[in-house]
Amino acid sequence: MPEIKVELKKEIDRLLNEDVVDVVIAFKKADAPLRPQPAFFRNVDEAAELEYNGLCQNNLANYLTRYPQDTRIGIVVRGCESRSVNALLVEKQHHSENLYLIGVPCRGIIDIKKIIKQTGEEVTAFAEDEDEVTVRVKGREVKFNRKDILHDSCLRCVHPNPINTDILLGEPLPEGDPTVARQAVESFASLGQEERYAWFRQEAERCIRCYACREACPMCYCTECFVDHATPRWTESDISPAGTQAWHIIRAFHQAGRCTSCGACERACPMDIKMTYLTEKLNEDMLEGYQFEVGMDDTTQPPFASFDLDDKNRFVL
Amino acid sequence: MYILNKKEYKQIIAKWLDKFDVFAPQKAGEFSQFLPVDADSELDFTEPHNTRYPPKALFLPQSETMMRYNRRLNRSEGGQEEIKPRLIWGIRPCDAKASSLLDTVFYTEDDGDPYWIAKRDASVLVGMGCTEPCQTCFCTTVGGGPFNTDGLDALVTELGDEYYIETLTDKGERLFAELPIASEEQQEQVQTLQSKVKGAMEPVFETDNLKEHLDDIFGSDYWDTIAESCLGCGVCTFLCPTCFCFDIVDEVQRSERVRNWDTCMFRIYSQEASGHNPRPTRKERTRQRIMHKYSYWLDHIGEIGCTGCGRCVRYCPVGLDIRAMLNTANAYESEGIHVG
Amino acid sequence: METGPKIALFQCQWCLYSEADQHWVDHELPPSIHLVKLPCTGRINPLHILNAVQGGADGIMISGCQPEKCHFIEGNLSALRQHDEFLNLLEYIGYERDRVRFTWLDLQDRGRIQRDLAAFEADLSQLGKADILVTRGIPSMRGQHA
Amino acid sequence: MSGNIPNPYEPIPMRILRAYYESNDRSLKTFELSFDNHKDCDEFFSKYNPGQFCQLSIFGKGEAPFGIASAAWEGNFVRFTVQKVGTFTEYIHTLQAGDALGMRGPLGNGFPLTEWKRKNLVIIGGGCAFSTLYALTKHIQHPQNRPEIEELIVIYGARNSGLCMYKHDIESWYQEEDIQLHQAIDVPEDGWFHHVGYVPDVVKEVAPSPDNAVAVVCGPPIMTKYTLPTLVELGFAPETIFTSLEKRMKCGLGKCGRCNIGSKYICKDGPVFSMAELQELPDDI
Repeated sequence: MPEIKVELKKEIDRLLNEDVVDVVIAFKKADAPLRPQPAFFRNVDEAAELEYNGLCQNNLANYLTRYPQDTRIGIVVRGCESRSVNALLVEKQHHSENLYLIGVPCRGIIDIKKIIKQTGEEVTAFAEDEDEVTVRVKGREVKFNRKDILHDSCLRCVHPNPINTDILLGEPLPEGDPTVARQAVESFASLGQEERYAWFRQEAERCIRCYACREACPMCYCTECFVDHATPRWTESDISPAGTQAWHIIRAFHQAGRCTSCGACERACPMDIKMTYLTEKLNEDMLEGYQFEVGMDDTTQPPFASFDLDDKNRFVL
Repeated sequence: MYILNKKEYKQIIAKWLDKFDVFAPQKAGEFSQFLPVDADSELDFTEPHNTRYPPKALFLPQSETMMRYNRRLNRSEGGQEEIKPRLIWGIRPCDAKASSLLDTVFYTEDDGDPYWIAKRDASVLVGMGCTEPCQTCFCTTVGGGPFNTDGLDALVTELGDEYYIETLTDKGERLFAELPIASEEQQEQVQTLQSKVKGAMEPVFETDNLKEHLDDIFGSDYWDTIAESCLGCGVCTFLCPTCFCFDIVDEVQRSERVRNWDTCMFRIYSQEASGHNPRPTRKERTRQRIMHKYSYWLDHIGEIGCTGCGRCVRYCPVGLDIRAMLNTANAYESEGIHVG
Repeated sequence: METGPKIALFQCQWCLYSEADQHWVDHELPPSIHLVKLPCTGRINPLHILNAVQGGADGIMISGCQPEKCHFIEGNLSALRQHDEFLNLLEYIGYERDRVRFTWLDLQDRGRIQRDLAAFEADLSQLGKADILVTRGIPSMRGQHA
Repeated sequence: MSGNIPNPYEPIPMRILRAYYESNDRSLKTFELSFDNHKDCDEFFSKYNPGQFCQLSIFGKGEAPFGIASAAWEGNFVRFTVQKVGTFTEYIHTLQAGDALGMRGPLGNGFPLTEWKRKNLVIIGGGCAFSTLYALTKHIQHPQNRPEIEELIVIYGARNSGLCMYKHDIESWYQEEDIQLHQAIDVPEDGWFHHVGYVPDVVKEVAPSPDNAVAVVCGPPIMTKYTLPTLVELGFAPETIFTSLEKRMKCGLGKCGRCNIGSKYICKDGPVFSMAELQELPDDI
């Protein structure tokens, strides 16, 4: 992986030196252990802090909407991030000519929680190669098979290669198997009705309404979220089951035809709540019902942004 | 000073159950949190660090019904809940210190918060000293310590197969008075252990002139840089044991006036009806969070409003580390702009 | 006290062509049916449906104009996909889809709203009281004990 | 013991005694509230000091802070003038005499009247923020309180004559000898014989002497912003200029943290601050 970091550094330096962009959104070395942090490089000196490894867990497209549309932005994108950027472009959240996408094929994001579960919090060092990840815990080394500690959503990843990039660094990876993602949804759907509800309730109940899932999501850029509406207030504002369940249902639903399954919401959650099983279902339905996959280009409108006269034959009883 | 064999702690807790609602850290799914104990509860002290969800919720629940009301009459129907005596077993010193810090906000003389006071008065806190602090812990830096006794009625230190119990108040004394008394040798062992653990925790940032320095750089660019990657979620503040902001909301569907934790990290927190927002961006909001803890608390009570529990460091989704932020602040060259 | 199933009726104000029907809906609905009148079924936000479900409605009926005969030309069509997908999602997490019913009314459907409601009531009685997602109430114990 | 602590979050049961529109455009409405219980009434007036505010509470709608616009001697009622700005105030405007509502207070510090003893007082108000200053003036006008203050100057500006509050009462102040009144509107109008212009300019025109004087300024932020420097120019020291701050509040007790600025809580340490105190606060308003 260090090679890719070298290539990235070179490209970022070039963009900044040649004044192609005003800012490059990438990752930098962590303050906290195991946590590379989103970074915003405006000059080559700042870019010296660049970090890129499997622990970079945030979706950088999230920061795109913070800039005015005339800012020239360079952004490091993996498969899901590039699709998020495309989805944002469909929704006119930036000018595509002001974007420079530096694509990096992605082997999946490592789920820190899966490491910590086995080693405890005291991880002091981290190293990775293609298949293996080594961490140092209290003086001893623990080795993991990369597959075992990838984030769930990355295990289901279909498009590891970024789409619509200005430059692609590194060799493209083979596409993922779409049936894996479908299986996850199908296996949940095959559970009994009460089991499904019990699972959903149990997950939602842990919610502390910190909205880290919302803030970590590139598509949640509304200035006023539905839960913040005071009049009328359609959801309970506390951590009552009604409040947290409504949050999880409607948050997911607002992602229909917009979610790229990057899993940033789940990784951001401090209470380890599973959320992607909801958005995954919506994505499956979008694919099945409308042959739509989010972010595959920067023009196709999501299904809910339009309609078809045929719809009436489809749904009307 | 008493001694309790680790194997016997279940019996002693069972004995308390008819007098108290006992709360102790237990595994809830993947992580531990304070839950009510019954006879078969498996307590969880395996992790060296704190429960993930802060025990401040025992006194200031995340959502709490303040009163029920009759909407038609526009009158309150009261409904403050009766609190049974509570025993909180295994609270870490940082969290216990946090509750005594919060007493200065809620347990005030003329306008005390009855909800907080009822729960505080009903509670006995038995702390569990930290023999293995985490790498994210920094209690000693902010004036606490792994065996700090602020806010505790008794402090338990693990000593091999035994618990060494130091009672600190009458409430605590009454709990353990029947136990065998610790030998002098054990007392010495504990003292050695405690000072060894404490000594191993190096200060992680300079606190001497931190307040003055933060006040100095209030108007500087420093805040832009640290807030840049902040998502603006509520993880750090909700999990923080000393953050106490709340919102009062009428839940019309159930006719209850409820208070919920709130956080200065949300945009709507300071949004005024006129549309004006004194803290419009993440920069001002991050600044408020840090200034409140490291400057304003000092103005109020002369203590830092952070106990170094490390939760905000561990659970920040973008890996922001308050220790690093404060180190940067200390190193930041103020340009002499003192605003305000 | 045993009452029939509670129904939330979301009714588009244009869908009842017959004055008698509208009068019945406005004034003579049985107390177990709660009327929410809308300018168009396209106005329905999934939140409204969820709110009714959480509030304890045993069934939800949405009565609107035939697509293509919408007062706003295509108001209901534009929301159709969302309604359908929202129900898919609710079903996925365990809600009984049969508790939500659409009825698209046309010019010649005089008196149909009464018949449809009666039939829906009968079906709901078969299903029994709604239980899933009905969660109004005091905050969970979590708030109490960390 | 917990049962015996008074619950400061529990609203005092009140009822609307009188409600009337204050301005021609019906954006301002005044409510006079009476107490349901004598005990609450006595307790309220034992604590009340002009400049304080209350949280008006309507179950199902929430709470919002309003400055008290009446003096204690006026009677066993509390007056508020409410400007229609949001959903809460819109709802309050629909209430009529006899309707029930809740009130929590008095909250905040109020004007430091003991500090002002034997001084000349310059009261400068603009818009509906004049309400607490009206309470202050009324308080001072009482024969028992009048000797506490030397000279009394009131400068009151509104956007137009239709927005002038407490009209009939204020007009009668012109007849009184021991009060110097200057009313102003922003733009000239037929039949308006008083000042025309913005409040800071009127202050400059009136030019009250800073000798042995204190000034109180309450108004919209933009007015306060320009009036404070004007007073400084006239020679008022920052310690002798007072103003009242507004901020989003919830509890009104310095607990919920919302109105925190620097080391102060507006609801508890304020809302009245001297300019000297404000200069100490960070620029977070």
